[in-house]
Amino acid sequence: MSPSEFEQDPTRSDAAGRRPAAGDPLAPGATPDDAVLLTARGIRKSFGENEVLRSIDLEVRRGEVVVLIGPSGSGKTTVLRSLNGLETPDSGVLDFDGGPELDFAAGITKQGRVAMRDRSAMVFQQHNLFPHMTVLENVIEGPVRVQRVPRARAIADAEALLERVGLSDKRDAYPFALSGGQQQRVGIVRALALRPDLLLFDEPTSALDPELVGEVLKVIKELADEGWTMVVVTHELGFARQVADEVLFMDGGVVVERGAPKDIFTNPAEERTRRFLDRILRPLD
Amino acid sequence: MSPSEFEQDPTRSDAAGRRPAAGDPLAPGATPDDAVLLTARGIRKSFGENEVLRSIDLEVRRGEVVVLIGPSGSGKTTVLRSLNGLETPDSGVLDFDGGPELDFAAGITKQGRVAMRDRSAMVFQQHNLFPHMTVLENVIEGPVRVQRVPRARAIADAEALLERVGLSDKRDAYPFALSGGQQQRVGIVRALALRPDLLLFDEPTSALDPELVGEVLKVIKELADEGWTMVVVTHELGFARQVADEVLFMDGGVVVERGAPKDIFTNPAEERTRRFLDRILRPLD
Amino acid sequence: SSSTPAATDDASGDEYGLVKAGTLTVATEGTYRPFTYHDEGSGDLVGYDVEIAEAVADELGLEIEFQETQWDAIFAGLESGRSDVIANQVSINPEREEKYLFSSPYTVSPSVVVVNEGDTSISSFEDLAGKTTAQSLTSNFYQLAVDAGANVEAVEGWAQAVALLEQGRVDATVNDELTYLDYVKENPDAKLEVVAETDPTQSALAFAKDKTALVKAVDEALETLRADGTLAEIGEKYFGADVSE
Amino acid sequence: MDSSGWQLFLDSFWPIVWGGLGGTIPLALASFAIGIVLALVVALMRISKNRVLSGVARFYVSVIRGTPLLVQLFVIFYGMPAVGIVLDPWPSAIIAFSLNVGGYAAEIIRAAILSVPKGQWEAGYTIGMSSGTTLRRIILPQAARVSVPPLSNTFISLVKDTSLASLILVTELFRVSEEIAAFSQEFMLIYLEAALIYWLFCLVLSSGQSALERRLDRYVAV
Amino acid sequence: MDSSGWQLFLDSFWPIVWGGLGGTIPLALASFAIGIVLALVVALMRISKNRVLSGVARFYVSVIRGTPLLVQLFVIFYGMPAVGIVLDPWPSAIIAFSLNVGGYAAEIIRAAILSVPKGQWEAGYTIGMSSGTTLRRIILPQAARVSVPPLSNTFISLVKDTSLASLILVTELFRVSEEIAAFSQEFMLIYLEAALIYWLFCLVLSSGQSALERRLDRYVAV
Ligand SMILES: Nc1ncnc2c1ncn2[C@@H]1O[C@H](COP(=O)(O)OP(=O)(O)OP(=O)(O)O)[C@@H](O)[C@H]1O
Ligand SMILES: Nc1ncnc2c1ncn2[C@@H]1O[C@H](COP(=O)(O)OP(=O)(O)OP(=O)(O)O)[C@@H](O)[C@H]1O
Ligand SMILES: [Mg+2]
Ligand SMILES: [Mg+2]
Repeated sequence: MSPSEFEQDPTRSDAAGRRPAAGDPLAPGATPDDAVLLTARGIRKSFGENEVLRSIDLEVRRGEVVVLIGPSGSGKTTVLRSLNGLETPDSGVLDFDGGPELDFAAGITKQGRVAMRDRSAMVFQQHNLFPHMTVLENVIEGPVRVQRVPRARAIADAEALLERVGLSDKRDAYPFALSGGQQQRVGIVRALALRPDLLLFDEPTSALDPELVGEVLKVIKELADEGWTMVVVTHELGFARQVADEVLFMDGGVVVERGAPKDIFTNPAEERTRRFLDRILRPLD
Repeated sequence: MSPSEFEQDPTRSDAAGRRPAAGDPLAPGATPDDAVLLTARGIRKSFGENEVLRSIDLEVRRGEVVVLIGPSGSGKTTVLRSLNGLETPDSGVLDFDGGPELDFAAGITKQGRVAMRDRSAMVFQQHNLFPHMTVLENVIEGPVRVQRVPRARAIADAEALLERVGLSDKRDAYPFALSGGQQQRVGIVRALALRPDLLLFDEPTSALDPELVGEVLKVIKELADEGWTMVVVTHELGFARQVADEVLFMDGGVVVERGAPKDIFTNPAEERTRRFLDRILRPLD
Repeated sequence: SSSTPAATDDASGDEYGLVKAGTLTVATEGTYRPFTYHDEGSGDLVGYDVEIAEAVADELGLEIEFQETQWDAIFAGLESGRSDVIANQVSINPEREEKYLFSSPYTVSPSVVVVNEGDTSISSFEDLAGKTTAQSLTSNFYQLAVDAGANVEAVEGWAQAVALLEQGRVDATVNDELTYLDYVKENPDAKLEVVAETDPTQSALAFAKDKTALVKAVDEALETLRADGTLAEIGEKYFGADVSE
Repeated sequence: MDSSGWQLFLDSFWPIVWGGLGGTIPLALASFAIGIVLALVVALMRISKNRVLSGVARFYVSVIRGTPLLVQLFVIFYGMPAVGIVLDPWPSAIIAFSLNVGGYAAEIIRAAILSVPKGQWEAGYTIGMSSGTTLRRIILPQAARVSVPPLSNTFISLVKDTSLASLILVTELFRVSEEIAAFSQEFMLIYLEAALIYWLFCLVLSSGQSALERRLDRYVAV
Repeated sequence: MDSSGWQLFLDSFWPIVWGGLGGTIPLALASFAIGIVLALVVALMRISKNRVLSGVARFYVSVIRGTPLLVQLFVIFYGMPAVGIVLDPWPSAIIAFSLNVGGYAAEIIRAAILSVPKGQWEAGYTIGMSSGTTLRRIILPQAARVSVPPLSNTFISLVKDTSLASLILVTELFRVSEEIAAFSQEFMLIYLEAALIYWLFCLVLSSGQSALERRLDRYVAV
């Protein structure tokens, strides 16, 4: 089955509430345009006494790649999790294009959270593949069980995606039998198979051996080039520089500085940003 | 108690079979000179069918820093473990200056392995601190239990070492309460407290957050500058370049190439070395 | 303490090969009212069999020590040399006679069929055929019920059997008349009645096969106690009648 | 063992084994199956954030583990008629043993569920699953692996505990042995024989455990 | 409960509690303490690379877990005299229960030791410790933490299993209840009371478990 069959099936996109894929299986659900996909305003979140997010604003346009950087504990993961509905902010507003605006201060229903979660898919640092399922089963679980895509079509879709990231021969392997880089690529495919509007990456390479980092970054870069909308948390500054449309530097639960990568990396306005970049780029100085 | 008390106590060095420390607590057991500390010849090791080390030769001079690099699975860890007696090679010869020559093919006694292990100390990737002991207890456990150093002196020594790596205030904390970088520094101090002739580091920063890498590398660099003899497995090529006297590139259980860091990094003789360096230095190309 | 028979010269009764020199060690359940049980629940060990055993030991000039355990373990204790004698309403039957020695009987009483008041469907042992009875496994009443063709449910003891009978889950229970009488004495409201009884069964003290000397002495003691009215007296105390003959 | 002892041993062997096959094993299997389902419910109640549910579950587990099984059996068989519920021996036994297994196994299952990394729940959520689906499709299959060895302990204990069922009129392996022992008066010999037969049953059941573990281990590196 | 029932309940309460304090609890504590030491030895034997040692340990565990405790008691008390070993009730009971605990706890301890990461052994070796010292100083303290909950299960089961000791002449909680039940014929009421008292004991013991867990948890993030 050719990957382009996605286009020939109008029911699919309706059932899942998502736009059909372009010819290439790696292509995102929508051709990039400049429409705003997601707006977050004044997102706050505390864990007990600990105020982890102190009013975060964020705007992501379709086809754009936003990179979050910042020291450990600055709240990057919490931002991603809030966008994916894994965490419920205490207040703030989240507006996915085409969906209802969610006001967290007013309380949010289960349906609201589910609707929000369905718009995005997360790729975790520790990949979190399902160890008791083969690669193929991992990938089709969401489409078949949740989105009710017919099994045969989900399999064809998964196979096309796996081939695209070079893992066709692993479709029946269990995760334990894969290298870290392969596992992470499966994690990405599992997210892609859901055809989400927004891909969220939380340090997708930081648990990998250094030589395996490249293979995963390359896949993400290709996704970016092909127009997927994504928010990426990463410490790979070289990668961020090449791929990001916008870089946000977070510290202590606030966005300290934001801008184009070349500005942030070569000429940060804030002293805090500069110090952070120095520590990473020149650890021995 | 001042750290220099080590020098004033001749019994200590006899008891532990090691040379007294110089005035600085971070100073190694011996002033660097050009004597060969360790020679390994023809080290071979198989796990079942899998030949992991295929005749490794290694020479470490006193005060020298040898860095091992190479892809995952190439056998770097197995080399370190063989030097520390955690793994017994199938054949080959190991000769620690001043000790008996160990011929693995001829079989090796428990005493032989213990004698070898006592010459070196290992710092692990995952630090392997004892979670049920405080920082101080972790550090003095070896000196007090194994080397029979009087407890008061071991504590004073440990405190001096902890101060030197900036962890004086953590002496009574349990490991879980420390950051990754702090844990790894305690791991280093635990090894130093044994006053070994040789320090072995197995990817000491690869489990750390990127911003924490620097603090650990700095400590290791200082140890190198002060003349400790060490063998370091690392993927931090910038660090290797600054610190190494000799770099060995391993692949498939053999040393493919060895030489001064500037030669290896800027002008590798072997295609395999070049490819490996490229993958790490330019992951996106 | 060692239980090896290491009798000293001056201890009495060492010709009996007692478990403990000078002491008659008696195994009993301690939970079988009114024969062997604890006064007020967990007070002193009392009961018809207990007092008989005490009288016998007294007659023989021996100290007495009771070992209380479950029926399961009583015979194992006798065989492994942990006790000298069992005083627990052990009825004499051929299987047991093959394995143990018995004294002359000290209880002679009929077995009775007990039913709920007003149940007219059972009026004889023969009527038990096809009915369900509750019996404790280790009693010879079990055998009686089986022989009568009853469907036997095995229970722990009298209390559970009565509970089942009163709850209507079994039709009858067979037991010693003395047990029944004691129960209705304590529970005058009980709505039970006896509808049939057997020829009397004999219960006696049981010994290991090698204790012939002891059995002989015990028989003599029982004879004396019978003659001087002690047995009858103990019977009067517990049942209001002499049950030893 | 003399020849008559040996003869008794042989004559008793099949009756005791039949007591096991007709009483012990079906009772243990049925109670275990029901008990596991109950345990799952109780485990989920204890994990739940609802204070009442988790309190009830905690109380249930405490009572079941804190009181003798014999009394539990007695209450159900002899005690319930006082409130008008009269159950036959087998249903009573199955209810009592199921409740008992439910209490012990709940803690095992709870621990097994909690041992599955939190990331697996989140991975389920992020592909759009509800908690229920995630539990069923993702968490329980992984928890099963961890809980097989302790559950098999529970099961093997249960096999032997079923001997208490004879107190409420269920004929099983040990009951048969007691009958033979009572009539032959050979308590020691027959009980040893019963122990041997229990042991044989347990060996068979343990090999079942190993097979199950191997099956569940197929997705784990060796 | 009518007033005579209530009176019986009250009159029986302290005798039963004393049966627990004088029989059940000391028997359980002593057997558990000895059983744990035995279990540690057996666990190390099973882990050892020596085929004979690990085979012996495996056989021991299989027999203990595969046969009824009642028979184990029987063999030690009524069977051993046949080979000239005559032990008093208390020593017999403690031996039998210790052997039983040893079999069950060995598997728990073995699993706990294996759950300590291999890196901890290596960290011990690299600071120059022998295997024995590493085991004692590094591994066992960490294994203790993991094994407290399952061991406390074993202990609570043991508390109730000691009721079997009355079979070999040890007077404990349940024996006292049986005596009262036999006298009063009120077995349901008395057994329920015994269950209540067992439960109270178990609650006290469980709170001991919690305290111990808290102590062992002090080096773990909350
Ligand atoms: N579930 C939670 N409960 C309590 N505190 C939490 C929780 N999750 C995160 N935190 C705290 O929130 C803060 C921000 O955490 P977060 O994981 O978002 O940081 P981060 O920027 O992703 O850091 P890292 O680079 O280490 O992943 C930290 O102080 C963390 O301890
Ligand atoms: N205990 C063991 N049993 C079996 N095989 C082993 C064992 N330890 C290592 N190996 C194998 O030996 C080879 C070399 O392993 P080693 O850990 O030395 O590599 P490495 O160079 O340190 O790799 P990495 O960068 O991933 O740490 C690998 O193929 C590994 O799977
Ligand atoms: Mg994070
Ligand atoms: Mg390695």
